Parts: sequence; structure tokens; C-alpha cells
Amino acid sequence: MNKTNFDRARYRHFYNQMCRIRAFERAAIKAKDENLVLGAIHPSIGQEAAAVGVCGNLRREDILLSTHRGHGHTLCKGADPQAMMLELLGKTGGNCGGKGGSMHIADFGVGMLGANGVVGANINIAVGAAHAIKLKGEDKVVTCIFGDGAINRGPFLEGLNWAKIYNLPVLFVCEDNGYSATTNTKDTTAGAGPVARAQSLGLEAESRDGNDVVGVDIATRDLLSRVKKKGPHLLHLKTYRLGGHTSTDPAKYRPDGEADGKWSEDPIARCRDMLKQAGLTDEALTDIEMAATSEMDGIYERARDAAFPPAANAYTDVQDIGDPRSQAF
Amino acid sequence: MNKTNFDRARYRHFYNQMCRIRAFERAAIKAKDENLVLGAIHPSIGQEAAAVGVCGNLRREDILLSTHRGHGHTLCKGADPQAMMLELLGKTGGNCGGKGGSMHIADFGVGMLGANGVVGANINIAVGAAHAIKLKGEDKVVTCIFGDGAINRGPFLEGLNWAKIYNLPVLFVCEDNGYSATTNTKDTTAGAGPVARAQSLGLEAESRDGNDVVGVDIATRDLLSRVKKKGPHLLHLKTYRLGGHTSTDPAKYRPDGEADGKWSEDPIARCRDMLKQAGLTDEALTDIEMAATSEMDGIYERARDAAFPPAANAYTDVQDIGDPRSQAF
Amino acid sequence: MKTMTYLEAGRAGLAEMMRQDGSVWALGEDLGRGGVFGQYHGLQDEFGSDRIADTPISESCILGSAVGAAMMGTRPVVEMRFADFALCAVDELVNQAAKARYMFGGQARVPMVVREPSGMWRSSAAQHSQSLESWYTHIPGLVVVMPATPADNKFLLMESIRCNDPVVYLEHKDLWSLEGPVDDQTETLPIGKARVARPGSDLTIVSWSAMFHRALEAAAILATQNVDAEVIDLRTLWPWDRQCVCESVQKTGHLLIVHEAVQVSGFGAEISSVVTENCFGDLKSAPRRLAAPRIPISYAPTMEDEVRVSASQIVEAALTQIGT
Amino acid sequence: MKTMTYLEAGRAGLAEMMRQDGSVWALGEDLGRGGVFGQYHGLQDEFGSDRIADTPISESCILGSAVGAAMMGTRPVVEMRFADFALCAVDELVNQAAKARYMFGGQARVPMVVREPSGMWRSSAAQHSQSLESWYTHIPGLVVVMPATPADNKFLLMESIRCNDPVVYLEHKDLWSLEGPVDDQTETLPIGKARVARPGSDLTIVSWSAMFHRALEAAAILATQNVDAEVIDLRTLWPWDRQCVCESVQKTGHLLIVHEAVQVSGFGAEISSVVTENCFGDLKSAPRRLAAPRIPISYAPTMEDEVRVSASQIVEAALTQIGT
Ligand SMILES: Cc1ncc(C[n+]2csc(CCOP(=O)(O)OP(=O)(O)O)c2C)c(N)n1
Ligand SMILES: Cc1ncc(C[n+]2csc(CCOP(=O)(O)OP(=O)(O)O)c2C)c(N)n1
Ligand SMILES: [Mg+2]
Ligand SMILES: [Mg+2]
Repeated sequence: MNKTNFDRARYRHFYNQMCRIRAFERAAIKAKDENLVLGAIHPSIGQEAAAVGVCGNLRREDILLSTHRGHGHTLCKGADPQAMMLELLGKTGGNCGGKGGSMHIADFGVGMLGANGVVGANINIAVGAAHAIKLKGEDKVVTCIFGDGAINRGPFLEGLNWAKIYNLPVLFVCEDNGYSATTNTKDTTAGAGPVARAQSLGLEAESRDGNDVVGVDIATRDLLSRVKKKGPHLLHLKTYRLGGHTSTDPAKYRPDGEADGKWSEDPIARCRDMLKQAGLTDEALTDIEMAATSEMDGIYERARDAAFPPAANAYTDVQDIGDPRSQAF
Repeated sequence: MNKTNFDRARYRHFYNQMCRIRAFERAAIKAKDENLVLGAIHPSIGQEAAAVGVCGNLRREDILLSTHRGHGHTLCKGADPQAMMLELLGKTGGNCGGKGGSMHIADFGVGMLGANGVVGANINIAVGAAHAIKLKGEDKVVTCIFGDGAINRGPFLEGLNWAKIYNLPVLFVCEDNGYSATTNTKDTTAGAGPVARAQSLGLEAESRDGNDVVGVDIATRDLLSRVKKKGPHLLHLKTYRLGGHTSTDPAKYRPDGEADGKWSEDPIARCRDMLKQAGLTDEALTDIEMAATSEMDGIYERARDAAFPPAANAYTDVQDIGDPRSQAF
Repeated sequence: MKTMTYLEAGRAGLAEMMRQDGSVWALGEDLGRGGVFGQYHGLQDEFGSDRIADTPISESCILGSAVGAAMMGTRPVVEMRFADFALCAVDELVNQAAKARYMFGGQARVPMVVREPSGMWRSSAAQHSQSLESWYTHIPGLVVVMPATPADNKFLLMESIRCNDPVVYLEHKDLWSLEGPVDDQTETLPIGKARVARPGSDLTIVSWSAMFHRALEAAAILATQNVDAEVIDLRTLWPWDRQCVCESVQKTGHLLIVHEAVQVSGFGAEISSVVTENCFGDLKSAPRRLAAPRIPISYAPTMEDEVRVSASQIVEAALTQIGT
Repeated sequence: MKTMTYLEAGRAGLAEMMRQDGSVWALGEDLGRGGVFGQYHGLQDEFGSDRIADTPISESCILGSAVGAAMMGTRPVVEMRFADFALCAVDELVNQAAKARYMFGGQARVPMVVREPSGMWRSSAAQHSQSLESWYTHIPGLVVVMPATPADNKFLLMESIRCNDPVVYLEHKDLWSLEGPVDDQTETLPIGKARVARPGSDLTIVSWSAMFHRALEAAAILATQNVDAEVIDLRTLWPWDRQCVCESVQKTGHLLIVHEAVQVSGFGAEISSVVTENCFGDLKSAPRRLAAPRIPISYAPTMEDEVRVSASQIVEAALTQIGT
């Protein structure tokens, strides 16, 4: 770390964002444990640097697509955590009006076009969003985040090839936490991985330590500017999922001690250390962390009290022609 | 060409096979023009060296999968051209009993598991065939031929990744004629092409002049032995489709003179030249060609006279449980 | 009023919408060379290669990217080439396009048209001949349109492009060369309205797409036998015009549904069930379906014809049904 | 006789077939760790990682490779994890698996079982809850099985694995923990036979999978109101036991079909149509369907419940239908 170039305010903010993501997810896990989140949630604890380092570089008008593990990305793109928590609890006021839940979290108002329940499906959709941007001549980029497991699905090839042919403004980000659900992704992935695959499709691509928020930030900034000039690129971020696949997964399939060992690379702790070296006090950093926790705890409290959407809402927003409100059967 | 190593008998046979493929397809085109082939046919005129150089190395027990442009591959794998022609005409005695036609030509008896009407679909099926071979511990290889257009479909990625993970005995052959129907494939293909893509998936891969039957033969022989030892490989064969996408396509979308120019690289003419250099006489070579033509013309004549399958056959070979012969509606 | 083929009318409808609305564009394989049947012939010259976009053979990305492009405010018209190849992109259509608006609580709109040339075409065999319209009617979020005439192919396509929902638009390959009158000044044609193409009093025949023409032929033959059949072209399968069908059945008491798709779980079953549910007291006979047996489609004409419903089969079924 | 859960019974059935027949193997994501619901727990220990194969997230290749492996004489059991993800492999199932035997004139056999955990499961929303069984009944070449009880899940799975056709085998996610008796020495259970689970004389209720249990509950309530409902578990949707259903309707005169899938073009429509076609004179009322409205499935329980058919809705529908 080059201290003279180190932008303390920026990384203080990034630290804050990482703490907020973690606090949000801890509150969400609690909500799940208390049976207030009824569907599955996929926490990103341990992967916050990827979310913040990437999404911290996006403008509001830029477009983001995410995965089933998308709380951090969504929050960092500017979505209101209260609306997100309400959505996780299936309550009125949720981003998706309670229709989507965690796996379909989205906030189109801030350019976040959705988490997706189908691994890899967001790649094609992202490419199409970028295609529209190009057709309309808009100055926006699309960032499409997917997991290491997604690179084994057809859309990875079809979408990246497409983006390159039409020279579309998309940054593909492979957030590689080493696992595809309970499977070690390397056991099901041949070849050298996402960078090599992207390069074979004509994209420039690079790998970074996904737990180093500064490195992710710098790489993203650089790649986004290249995306604007030269079309699609891929960023591969190596990270680790500190918890289970879902919040209720004990993740016993991992070698003993693996996760414990990885806590030493916790991106939040690493950022904290950096900020301390850069002169921030322990107190200041702890304050940030505690403020994040109390923000998200408060959000959870308020979400608990909210009402479920009325059953009649089930019939809205299906379609205009053939609307089920006039013909549901 | 190293004359001392040149196996004259082998390439005389290969020449014969190429002539037979061309004669078969010329007869088929005539049959189409005479409205006796009712569906579409996709001739491989100009691509015969790929078919013969590859399939000439397969044993009867080896497995082959092909595409919509599969007459040459099928014939060379050992299928009876009479049964093939009957199939193209939809007649009794066709390989598929008249149910499949040109696009579904198959002869399981010689290990030819079918042409396929869906671009790229044979890749996954081939991989599965190889998976079964590995599970059963059999000494067989699978060869899967597809076009340059197929490398832009998801199965290319999913299938090659799969083959490498499980280390399956498959030789993938990309028969690259430069076109995907009426589209110049390079306009829709990003990156360096099939070899780079295969390599990014961990496969060894190489490119060859697909109109040089000797080169194709040598490369295939070498790759098949590597497949047996080390799992999947890819062979990229650069060739040219001298006719239209289908027999009725005038191919006006090609630059003026392009096809004319490519006739100078006609693989059959090239092989003929080689054999002449190796001492075969013009007469001998013309005899081979004429014998092929008269064989296939005779086959077409006999196919004309054959009967259509009875309508009742439409109900056979659908399924055992829920057989339409007892419950078709 | 002009005479146009079904194919030309579809092309004219697309061109007209592209002129009216700069956000409309089309994407698919070979479109720059007119598309596989010539439905896009000349359009790249007029609209350029950005708006008539040639794509790789990547059905999953063709359809999936259209979802993203639609969410971002364009109106993609997706060409699937053959309805059968749309099976390479079902996640994109069913899990993504159809559900996005709902799943995201109304934040997304997915105005796109998925053109899927459908149905049998001489000797195209099992992977190039399918009629899967009933699948799409089963999926919430999708609109399903199946034009039978040139005029409908122009105006229903235009209306489908204007629609804010994902529309599965199934043209029939055997109708491409069908000629018919197309009115230049027509009022718009609403999606969801059936057409009573031939009024009659003895029996209701409901059909759509290519089979509608067989039904009309059959009605003409029936007329010579003093049977006055009412023939309805359903035009749109979702939403479908049950009022039109039910009113007809209330009048005739007999319903015969004719479609090309496999009968088992075809859309005829839905129509039959709804009519029985709503008009039980009016029915003089059980609603009948005439459709394909549950077998794949063969290449050889003798066997292929086993899955083709002919006018004479319709006549026979009609006569049996009314008990003549 | 043992008591087992639906999940355990499925696992036991697979294990038994794997012991009996060395050509049977299973493939899917995470199978080595038991699969997403634990249906494969312990099987990799017994059978090794070749026969309980962990796959990449490549649904298209999972299903497509199984087609090739089946053609080569093995019997793959394909795990699709959620029925919704099978939509990533529709070409492989519909254009390849279902048609290969036919298209190649009987040269190919494709003995494979595609397990697709199906249906609603609390708050799983639109991409993890669908019931698409009617789609598969529409496709020639496919067998469609939907077990409702632990015993059926064992024996129908075994029979499906023995079957030489591609079988779409839809287990219901809400039934995994359902317990029931499973006979060790049972005779084999033929595919295509329905079960009259509760004989009755006033009304026939036909259902399958999870909804069958709601139908049974409803019948118990109806009994307290002096309505004697006959409840049929269809078990297999193709081929389906029309004889059993028609005989029942001939006796009761009333048919109520209950399923979880969307009503429009659901399999209930096929049953209703066939029964009307065959038993018109026996019907005292129009066959009725009780199923989901044509809306995607919501996450929030209030809205999700709108697509759940309850026992009390069945009771109400039954009472209305028989005119009590
Ligand atoms: C097409 C598809 N197949 C399977 C699943 C089930 N599934 C959900 S998440 C997941 C693992 C994804 O791994 P990765 O892409 O690495 O993302 P991560 O969960 O690690 O963030 C799987 C297999 C799915 N949602 N979609
Ligand atoms: C999935 C799919 N998409 C589109 C088609 C239509 N189609 C048939 S052949 C063809 C071109 C294929 O090009 P290539 O793979 O290079 O093979 P070639 O025809 O050149 O032998 C296309 C697009 C198809 N059959 N399947
Ligand atoms: Mg992962
Ligand atoms: Mg080609």
C-alpha cells in the first residue's frame, strides 16, 4: 500500500459499507433463525470486499446484476436496506413488494436489475441490458456479478461471446468463493478458470485478491474505464465464503479448520488494519462497526413490525394483456 | 508429403471414400431436385477430406456423432449407402425406417449415433456416450463432429468442461467451413476460435488444414491415441462448404467468386494430385470416381422404386410404457 | 387494401413498427440475409445492422439478452427460427421473461416478442415440426398469439410489439405463402379477440393457425351436406376469447376443437374444459377434440400425414358429433 | 413393513436398483454430499463417486449427457435439483431424450429417469416452486410419474428406473418428510395404475402428488357432512389410468380434479376433457378443476397462499358441485 496515494476517506467509506453489509446479513440470519425470513438466504459473509470494491465504483445510472448471494451488491449499489429487509421478510414496503424475497432482491431505481435464482441466468440478461445501452447510445456500464459455479453453464460462453461481438459495455465479475453450494468448484471446473475462458472469447481479463478491498477498487476502476473504451472485460475475484451456502447450512463438507483459517483473511479485518496503519483509531473504527450494527438491528426491528402484503396483491403485476384480475383461470 | 511414408493403398481407399461421399450427395441433390427427397438436405461437398480423414480412423466399435451435415461421416463410419438413400427418400429400408430423413441419419449398428437437427446438441450426447464407455470400462472412443457455428452454443462449454473433468475418451472435431447457414461465422464468433476455447477448458487442441486428407488422417490418428491415454482432445479442421447451406440455397450472400476460387482447394482434387504424384494413373483415379458415381446412381435408382413405410409405422417405436398403439390420444 | 402473403404481411408489420418506434429492433440468426424464410428480407438495408441484428447461434443468449434489453426500455423482436429451437432458451423465456415483472414487484417490464415459426412443414421430422402453444398458455406472464391470415399476421404482430408483456408469437411455417387482403388503414386489432370467420347454427368449430383453414374447408363441405358449421379463428390463445366461444356453443350446442398440436394436454383440452364448465346445460354433445396423436412427427409423408388433421376428418368428426 | 419418509423411500428405491443392476448410476450437483435435500445421503459411500457422480452446474450437459449414456446401455438417474432448473435442459429432454428412439427408427433406447423435485415449498418464490407436469404429458416419448406417498416413491422410482423409456419423475418438495409404511416384500408397482385411496359414491376427486393429501383431508371433512367422496391418487400422468377415473365417474356422476399447477392448460384440463368425451351421459355436473390461478408464485406467505389449494376449498367446491 502506497500511503501517499491511499485515499483514507474513500476506504473509510468502503469499510463502513462492508460493515453495513455484514451487519445487514447478520440481522437477516437472525431473522431467519427466528423464522421471520421464510425462504432461504445466502449470506456473503467474507465476500464483502468484492461487493464494495466493485459496486463502490458504480454510478447510480450504471446497471448491476447479481446472483442469489446478492445482498451486499444491492446494498452497495444504493438500495435502501430497510426496503431490502422488508423484502427478506416478505413484508409490505419490500423492494419487490414481498413477491421476490432474498433471491430476487432488486432495486431498479438505483440500477440494480436483480438477483437471480438461476445460476448464470444474469449473464445473458446483463449482456442484453448492455446491448440496449449501446443501441440507445447511453453513457452507462453494466456490471454483472456471478459465482465461480456459473462459469460451467452455457450462458457464460454465449454471453461473453455476445458481449465481445457487439463490443458491449459490460464488466463481468466472477466472485469466486471456491464453492458451488456444497461442491468444491475446482472439482467440477476444467482448465485454468474464468480468466482463461474469458480470454479465449476475446475478452481481456484479470484476477485479483477479492478480499483486498483496495485492490478490488483499483482494478475495478481501471477495468470500468477500459470497458467504456473497448467493450467487455472480466474481473476474477478470489474470495472465500466464511459461512455455509445458505444460512442454515453447517458446511460440514469443508475440511476441518478450513473456514477458521480463512477468518484470518476476513476482508473487513484486513481493511480495518489498513485504516489503522493509515492513522484511524480503533475507537473510530469500532464506532463505524457499531453504528452499522445498530442501523441494521433497527431496520430488522422495524421490518418485524411491518405487515404482510394483502393476498390480493398476488394478482398484480403479472401482465397487462390477459391480466389475471380479469381472467385468472 | 514424405513419399517414403506415403501409404498409397490407404489414400487410394480414402480417395475412393471421398468420391463415394461426393457421388452420394450428388445423387441426393438430384433426388431433391426431382422432389423425391422431401425434406432439406445439407450437402458436405468440399468437406469430404474431414469426413474421411477423421472417420477413416474409427473402428466399427468406436462411436460417432454428427450434425445436420452428416452424410459423409455416416457413410465413412460404415453405414450402407443404400439404407441411407432410402432414408433420405423416406422409404422403407431407410436406416431410420423413414422416420428421420437426412437430418437424423444414424446407424447404431456401426456405432453412428446420429446426425442431429439441433446445432451443438450432439456435444452433450457424445460426452454422455463417452461417460458410459468409461463407466463400463470399454475400449472405445467417441468422436463428436460439429460445425464452426456450434462453438457459440452453451453445450460447447458445458460438454468440453464435462469431458475434461471426468477425463472421457472423446475426440471433438470442429469442422469449420466458415459459414453458419448464411452467416459468416467469424462475424458472430469472438476470440481466437475453437482451439483457444478448448484449451481454456483444459483440453489439448490443434488446427489442421481440413482439405488435406493426409494431414487430417495423421492428426486424427495421433489425437485418437492421445484421447485413449489422456482424455478429451479437440481437432479443428479448416475447410470450405463449396455449395449452399442446403441443396436449394444459391448462397448469394458469399462474395462474388469466393466459392469458385475455393474449388482450387477441392480436397478430392488435391488427393487426386497427390495420388498421381505417388504414381497412380489418371485412368485408375477416374475409374474410382466413375465407380463411385455409378454405385450411387444405382443406389438412387433402387431407392426411387422402394415403397413408403406404411402409415401404421407412425405409431411404433414411440415408447413402451404409454405406447400410443394402446393410447394415442 | 393490398394482397400480401402471410410472410410479407409479417415483414410489413415489423417494418411499420420499426418506423413508428425507434426502440423496436429485431435479433436472430441470419436476419441480415432475410432470415431463414425471408421474413426479414430487405429490413437490414432500411434499418441497419444495429436494429436488424445478426446473432451467433446462441438461442439462450438471443432470448436472455432480449430480456435485459427489454428491461432497459427497448422492444426486442426475437427470432427463434423454428419453435423447436426455442427449447434451447426455456429458462430465459419461462423463468426470466415471464416472471421478471412479477418477481421484482412491478419494477421490471419485459416488452418483447418471441417469434417462433411453428408447426409441420413437409418432411421436416421430429425436431423441426412441433406445435407447443399449449405450453406457453400454461405460463403466467406470457401472452400467446397465433395468427392464421396475412392481415392478422401484420396487425397482431404490430399489436404484440406494442404490448408491454412478453408475447410468444407463433407463425405457421405452412402459411408463409398464403395470400390474403391486408387493409392499409385498418383500425388496430386487439389481442384476445377471436373471429367468427363463418357464422353457422349447427355446430361450433374452434381452431387457429394453419388448422383454421382446414376447418373452413370442412365447413364448406359440411354446408353441401346441409350442416351449417360456425367456424371460429381463435387468433390468440392467451388471453382467449371465451365469450365468443361460449356464445357460439350456447347457440349450436356442439363444440369441435381442431388443432395441429398433440391432443393430450393441448390447448383444446383447456377450451373443452372451460366450455363444459360454463355451458354444461347448453351442450347437446360432449365437446370433441381433433388433434395429433401422441407420437413424434415422422419424416416420411405416409407417417407424417398421420399427425395431420384433414378437412375430411373434420367433416367426419362433425357429422358424428351432431349425430347425422 | 417399515415406516419411512418419502425422502428415505426414494433413496432406498434408488439404492436397491443400484444393487440389482450395475448399469444404474446417478448424476447431479452435490450428490456426493447427499444432494440438496439429502435424497442421496450416504449413497456415494456405498456406490462410489463413479456411480453417484458429482457434476458441474451444467443442467444442459447433465441431461444431455444422460441421453448419450442411456443410448450406450447405462441407466442414468438424473437429478435436476428443482423442476425449475430443468428448464435449462429442455432441448435435451424434449428434442433429444423423448424423440431419439423414434427419430432413429427404433435404433436408440433412452432408459433414463429425470428426477425433478417439484411444487411449492414455503416462500421459495417464482423460480423454485413450479409444477410443470402437464408440459411433459404433452410430449410424445415421455413417461410422467408423480408419487404421493413414501411407498409409491420407492416402488415407482424403481419401476421408472427399470423402464426403457425416458421418465420424468416429479417428487414433491413438501412431501420429503412425510412418513408412511413401505412394504419390503411388495410386488412391483406398475406405472400407469391409479389408486382409489378412499372409495366413495357421491363424488370423484382426482388428484396427485401433494394435493392428493389435501383431497384426502377434504374427503374426511366431507364425510362428516354426509358426503361420501371417492379419492383417486393418479400416481402417473402418462400413461394415466382413465379406466379407473371413468369407472369412478360412472358411479358418482361428479368429477372434481385438484392439482397444484396452474389451472390453465394444466393436466386437469386433459382429464376433464377425456372424462366428458367418454362419460358425457353419466355426468350429473360438469367436471370441475380446482388449481392455481395463472399467476407466478410469490414469496410472501399471504400471496403465496393464493396459489395453494386448501382442503377447505376442496370441501367447498365439492359441496357446490354436487349441489348440496
Ligand atoms: C441453473 C441452476 N442450477 C442449480 C442451482 C442451485 N444452486 C443455487 S446456488 C448454487 C451454487 C452456485 O455456486 P456459485 O455460482 O459459485 O455461487 P455461490 O453460491 O458460491 O455464490 C447452486 C448449484 C441454481 N440456482 N440454478
Ligand atoms: C440450436 C439451433 N439453432 C439454429 C439452428 C438452425 N441451423 C441449422 S444449421 C445452422 C448453421 C450451423 O452452422 P455450423 O455449425 O457451422 O454447421 P454447418 O452448417 O456449417 O455444417 C443453423 C443456424 C439449429 N438447427 N439449431
Ligand atoms: Mg461459489
Ligand atoms: Mg459451418
